[in-house]
Amino acid sequence: MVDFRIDRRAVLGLGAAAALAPCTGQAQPRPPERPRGQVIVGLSQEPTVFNPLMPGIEVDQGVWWNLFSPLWYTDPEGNLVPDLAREVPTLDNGGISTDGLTWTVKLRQGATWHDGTPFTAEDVKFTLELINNPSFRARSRIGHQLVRDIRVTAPDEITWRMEAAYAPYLSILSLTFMVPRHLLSGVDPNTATFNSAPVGTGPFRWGARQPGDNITLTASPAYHGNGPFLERVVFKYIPDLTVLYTQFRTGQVDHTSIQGISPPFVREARTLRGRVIHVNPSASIEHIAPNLEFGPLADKAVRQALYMAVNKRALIDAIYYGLPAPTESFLPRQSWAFNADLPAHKHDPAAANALLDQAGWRRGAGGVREKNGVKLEFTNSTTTGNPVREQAQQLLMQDWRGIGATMRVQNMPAAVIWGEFWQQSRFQSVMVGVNFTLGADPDVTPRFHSSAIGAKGGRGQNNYQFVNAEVDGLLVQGATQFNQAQRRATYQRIQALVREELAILPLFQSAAVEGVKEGLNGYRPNQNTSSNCWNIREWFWTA
Amino acid sequence: MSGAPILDVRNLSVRFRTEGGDVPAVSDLSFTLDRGETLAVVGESGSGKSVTSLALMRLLPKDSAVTVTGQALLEGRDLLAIPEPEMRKLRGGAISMVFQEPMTSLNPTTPVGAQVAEAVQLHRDLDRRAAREEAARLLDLVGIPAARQRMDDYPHHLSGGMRQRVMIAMALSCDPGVLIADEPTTALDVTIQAQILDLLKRLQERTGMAVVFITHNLGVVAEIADRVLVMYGGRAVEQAPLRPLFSRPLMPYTAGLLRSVPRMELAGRRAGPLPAIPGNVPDPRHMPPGCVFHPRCAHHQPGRCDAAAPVLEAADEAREVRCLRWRELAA
Amino acid sequence: MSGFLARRLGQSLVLLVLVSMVGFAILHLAPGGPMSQFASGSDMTQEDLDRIAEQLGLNRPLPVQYAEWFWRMLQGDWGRSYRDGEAVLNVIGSHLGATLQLMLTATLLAIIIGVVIGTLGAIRRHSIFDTLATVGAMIALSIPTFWFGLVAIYVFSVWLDWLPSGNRFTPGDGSPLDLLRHLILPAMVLALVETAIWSRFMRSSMLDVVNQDYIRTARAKGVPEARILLRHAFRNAALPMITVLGLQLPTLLGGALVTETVFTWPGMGRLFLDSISYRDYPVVMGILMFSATLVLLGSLLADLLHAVADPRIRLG
Amino acid sequence: MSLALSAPAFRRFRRHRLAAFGAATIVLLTLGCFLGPFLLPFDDTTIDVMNRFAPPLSGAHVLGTDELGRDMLARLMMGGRVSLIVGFTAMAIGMALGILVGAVAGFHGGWLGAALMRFVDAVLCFPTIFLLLALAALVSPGLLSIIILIAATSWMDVARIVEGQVKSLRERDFAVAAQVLGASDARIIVHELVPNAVAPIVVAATLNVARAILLESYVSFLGYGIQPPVPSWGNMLNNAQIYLTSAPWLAILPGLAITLAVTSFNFLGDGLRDALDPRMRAR
Repeated sequence: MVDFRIDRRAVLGLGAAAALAPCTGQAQPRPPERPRGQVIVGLSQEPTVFNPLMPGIEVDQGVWWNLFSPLWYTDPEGNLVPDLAREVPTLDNGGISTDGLTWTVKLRQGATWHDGTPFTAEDVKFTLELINNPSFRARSRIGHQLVRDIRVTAPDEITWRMEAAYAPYLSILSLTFMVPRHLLSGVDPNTATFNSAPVGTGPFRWGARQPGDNITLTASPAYHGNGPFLERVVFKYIPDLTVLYTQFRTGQVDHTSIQGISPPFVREARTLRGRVIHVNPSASIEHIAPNLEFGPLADKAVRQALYMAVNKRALIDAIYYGLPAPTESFLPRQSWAFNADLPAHKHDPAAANALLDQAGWRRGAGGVREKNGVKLEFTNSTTTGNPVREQAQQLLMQDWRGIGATMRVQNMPAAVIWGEFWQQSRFQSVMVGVNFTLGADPDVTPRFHSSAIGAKGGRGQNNYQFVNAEVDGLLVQGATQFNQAQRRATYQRIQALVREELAILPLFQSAAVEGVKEGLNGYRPNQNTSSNCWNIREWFWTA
Repeated sequence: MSGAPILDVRNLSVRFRTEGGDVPAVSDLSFTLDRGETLAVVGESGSGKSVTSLALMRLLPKDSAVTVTGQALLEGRDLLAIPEPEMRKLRGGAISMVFQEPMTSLNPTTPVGAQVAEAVQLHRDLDRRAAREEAARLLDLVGIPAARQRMDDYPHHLSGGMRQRVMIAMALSCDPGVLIADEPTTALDVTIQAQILDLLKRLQERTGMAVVFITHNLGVVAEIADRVLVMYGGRAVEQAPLRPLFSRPLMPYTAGLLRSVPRMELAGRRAGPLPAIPGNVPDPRHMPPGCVFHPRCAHHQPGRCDAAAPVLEAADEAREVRCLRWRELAA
Repeated sequence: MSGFLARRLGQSLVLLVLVSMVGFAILHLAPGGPMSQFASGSDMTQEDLDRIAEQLGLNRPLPVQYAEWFWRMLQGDWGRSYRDGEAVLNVIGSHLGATLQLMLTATLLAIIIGVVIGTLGAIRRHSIFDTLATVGAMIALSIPTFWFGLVAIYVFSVWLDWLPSGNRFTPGDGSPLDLLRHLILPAMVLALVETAIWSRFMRSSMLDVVNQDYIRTARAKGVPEARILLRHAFRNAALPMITVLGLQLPTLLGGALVTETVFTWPGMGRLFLDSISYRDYPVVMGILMFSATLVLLGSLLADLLHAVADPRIRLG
Repeated sequence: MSLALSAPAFRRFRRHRLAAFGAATIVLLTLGCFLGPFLLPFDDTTIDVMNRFAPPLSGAHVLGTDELGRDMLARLMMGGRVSLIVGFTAMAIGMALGILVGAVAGFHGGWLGAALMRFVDAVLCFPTIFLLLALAALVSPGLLSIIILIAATSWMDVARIVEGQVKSLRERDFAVAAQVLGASDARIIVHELVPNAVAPIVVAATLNVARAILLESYVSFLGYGIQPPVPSWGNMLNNAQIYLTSAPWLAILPGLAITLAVTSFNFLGDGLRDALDPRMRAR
């Protein structure tokens, strides 16, 4: 492999765009004529779901991006780029009617499934209908359940009516992969052989799976887009982050994706020769999720005091090695709807103490405050087996002890904490990273609308139990606006309100540290896709 | 076949080192064994009989906890001094042994025929087949019915008596000059006991081997022995030809032993309940001073028997006794 | 013999039913469920989660779920994994090879080394070698396996850079040499405890045997020491080892779990861990039943083998 | 042929020396863990982010500091407390449960005894770690739950031992005689059965402490263990994994502590077995 001998450290901190191409003064490396070589992607969770409409996690989605294609996708800059569609429908090009209710999509011609069958509008129709098929275990029906009267008007054109105008649907479709009608109709889609031997329109085709170990995809010569330039992609399951890093270090994997490189390894990783380390701001916002119906946390003054008492700088610098950026919003800084004018957090334990005194929280036995017999005590939970988060918890514990608030750690395995405990708001507080966006769309109705509280029979994920009439109104408004400037104003106001009420205590916008072996070109992190494996089709090795 | 004894044991002592201190298991034991003769070694358990036999075979644990001194000349060669490989050749060859426990003394996972054949092959220059033939002959010789068919039986298929016959067959496989039989019949019931004794006598007549017969059962002694060595507390306390000993024991201990045995085998008469010797065998770590038997002796004289240790002295040309008062008592 | 077999099999089946009830109850009473992991971050709403739980039949009463599971299992249908939709038996089958490879290698190593150490220790009882072996075995039994694994990785992979730190093979390579290099560390770690166990058992068994009367008999016959050890003592001492083997093999499955975790070995242990944390009930049940069956078969097989090898034993 | 030098004495000394070493280490560890923290100038939970990863012997912290700048020695001692508490209480609960089940099953026999013992057999069909993980799913992690978890996986052997003892003793003459004479069940258990069963139980108890300490570390390693900030040797090790290359002492120290403690209990148990079980004494 060629060693470019660049000053990596200078390049690395800059994040996504800067590290794209090593600035060596040499000409940009060119992709090969025919697919060549393989890439081994190390994942700390095992991809197991290959039907892209069924419930899957990020690692599954990472595989789907290479097997399947959506109608359009969101690029790193947040633009929608057509894929199986010829163009992204908009109000301007008439793809979306002015009332937002009628959608027409023109499809690419000449795309084929991996088995050679041509891709047509019937497949799109089938896909949308399958998602709404009551016996199919579809992942999510947000947006899709509004679709009515799907009609194939030509082999390359499809149109449907929306029950209500819903702007985020564009983003939802950018994450909805098309599945082949000819393989899934007439069989039980929950158990079809397709699910373990998927056939898509993507740049790579299904190779083999060694359960518990790896998945191999091979280049699809008939791919309709740019690439692929690799013969083979191996998704290698390495369940332990330490081992994952070690194997990246020793060169057994070419790329560490999703969980990537744990913060404690980053400093050492940056000194590795022949490895490029990318620190990518992700769309996930790390925050303390308070249960707003729980005793002391229901008091806004308490939340404000707790927030002020947090030594964010120490948390980020010491525990996260300064990698993530502090934030006040639930949206990533890169989002077009991001509100940069939110009041900045200030670490001020004295002010926090004063605020609590003022609000009537008096120090009692053992220095713990109480008010009307309610002690300023709560538990904080996160998933077990995440040592870095556990460290952060312990730091917060110490910060809050200083203002007379007692926090106890009550961590649980993922299957438990994210079950009813979370869904039915049985927690007191949780430390969690959440991607609030839908693709690149800032709609947060499922997270903050008062009708989305699971514990109150709601249908969304407003597990904080946040209720705010103004936010409710703004959320409805934002979902039906198609003008981006208008929508931006709406969502910036929502961000201000959520910050003001401290519905969540935002800590920072997470940074995913991913490593790429030197000589591997084309890696382009994209926080609008849940996996940076979204464009492996464009990757290639320097000759 | 006369003259020098086949086995001449001189000043044999065995000591065990234990947590509680040194234990003299056998002290200064000397005896001889003539060719074709049967010497019975008699004593209660703990008297040192079995240790003596194991010492002669050099089968005591070979670690530093055991100290064996003295000489044991088998046809002039000192069994206690020759190198181990040489000793190994003698074992089962010139001198062999039958043990007390027929139930456990055979290898449970090997057919009996093979076990006998192994002994044969070890000491005689025979091939496998010939060794097997010989083993069959030996099994037949020791009175195992349908010996050839039983060759492939495992020990657990056989009764105790049969197993003891196998043991004897093994011991006899190389015509030993000396056979040490350590309580070979104790574990068997009475009728089998008699058969085995018969067998031994018969075999002895045939082969002319000398036998050291270790037992605590004087009834058995009466049946088989030419001469008797009585042991107590690791020492020889009396030694005499069978008849004189039985009719006129010199040592009070021997007398006690004889009284405690049902006498029908000996003289066919029986008188009242058997008087056992009172008391227990002395703890070898704390041997009483003076005559080791004095605490249990009906004739002991305080100030005399508990003061000076008696020596083994010749009572006549064929007898020896270890007692300070034997002359008085005999009178 | 056949009577014995029938009785033992009958008992085993009763036990298996009990095992399945215990396992099923534990699993399904545990909080959380297979849908939980989608609830934290993704685009799925409460409605979606409830709908899928309903579709999977997770909302029915426990006895009904158990009855259905049991009835299907009797017909050979162990259900499908919630994770990847594969039939449970296929899922287990696809992970079994890796585990067996690791387990058998480790066991073989452990038996050979352990038997040699144990035998030598018994022969030279209380020698320096024996003392070291005893103390060593004690320590080996006391070291947390995963810690030993980590230290081994640190020394052999990180520091010396001799061996790979995990995985079963290098993707795209997979040559025998490559497989072997990946196998060494985990097999060594797994074999450590096993070796200790085997050496202890062997030593104690050998000591039992060398104090037996028939060994004395063999000596009295003039059998050379070496032959006594090999022909007379060893064979008898090895017999109880068959039982140890039968009892050890299934527990290795558990030991393999930790080792597989440390070395990211794609076997049953990892599968179990992943399935438990996913709440993939069918697979977890499948593994529990599978390992319980293995335990029962192990002890049955041990008894049978023992009976074949030991002429004293009659099964009846 | 004359051999010299002591052997049995040395042999026994050696034997007991290991057991004595075990006992002494356990006493020292216990004292150190329960009294040591009072003597230290550092607290086990005080975070000092400016002073993370101080290597041992490099400053005020004798054994260095951990990933949050906490004193390693203090944490090792406090972790030792937790590990020892888990070890002893899990053993005690497991023993109590095992003795209870075993005694009831052995004493009453019949269908109840059979059912209990089949249940024991069924539980024994699960490899320990599988059972432990399955049970761990039931409870939220914490000190009490881990004690219960471990106890729940370590009562079966004792139950079997006790059941066997009780059953065999029940059939022996003296128990029958005592029953005929009208002794109560409890009296029979206390006076006749307990003395006979006590040796194997004591041995099993000692070995079970070792096992419990080891299991705690396994469970913590797999992420189902004691919750922060409370240290246990197991969770210290678990947390130290990611610093294996950069701060190896974080992993090495608790690993050594576990090994030392477990080895000590195993030595002690082995010694006790030699001392109490006459059949094993020859070894």
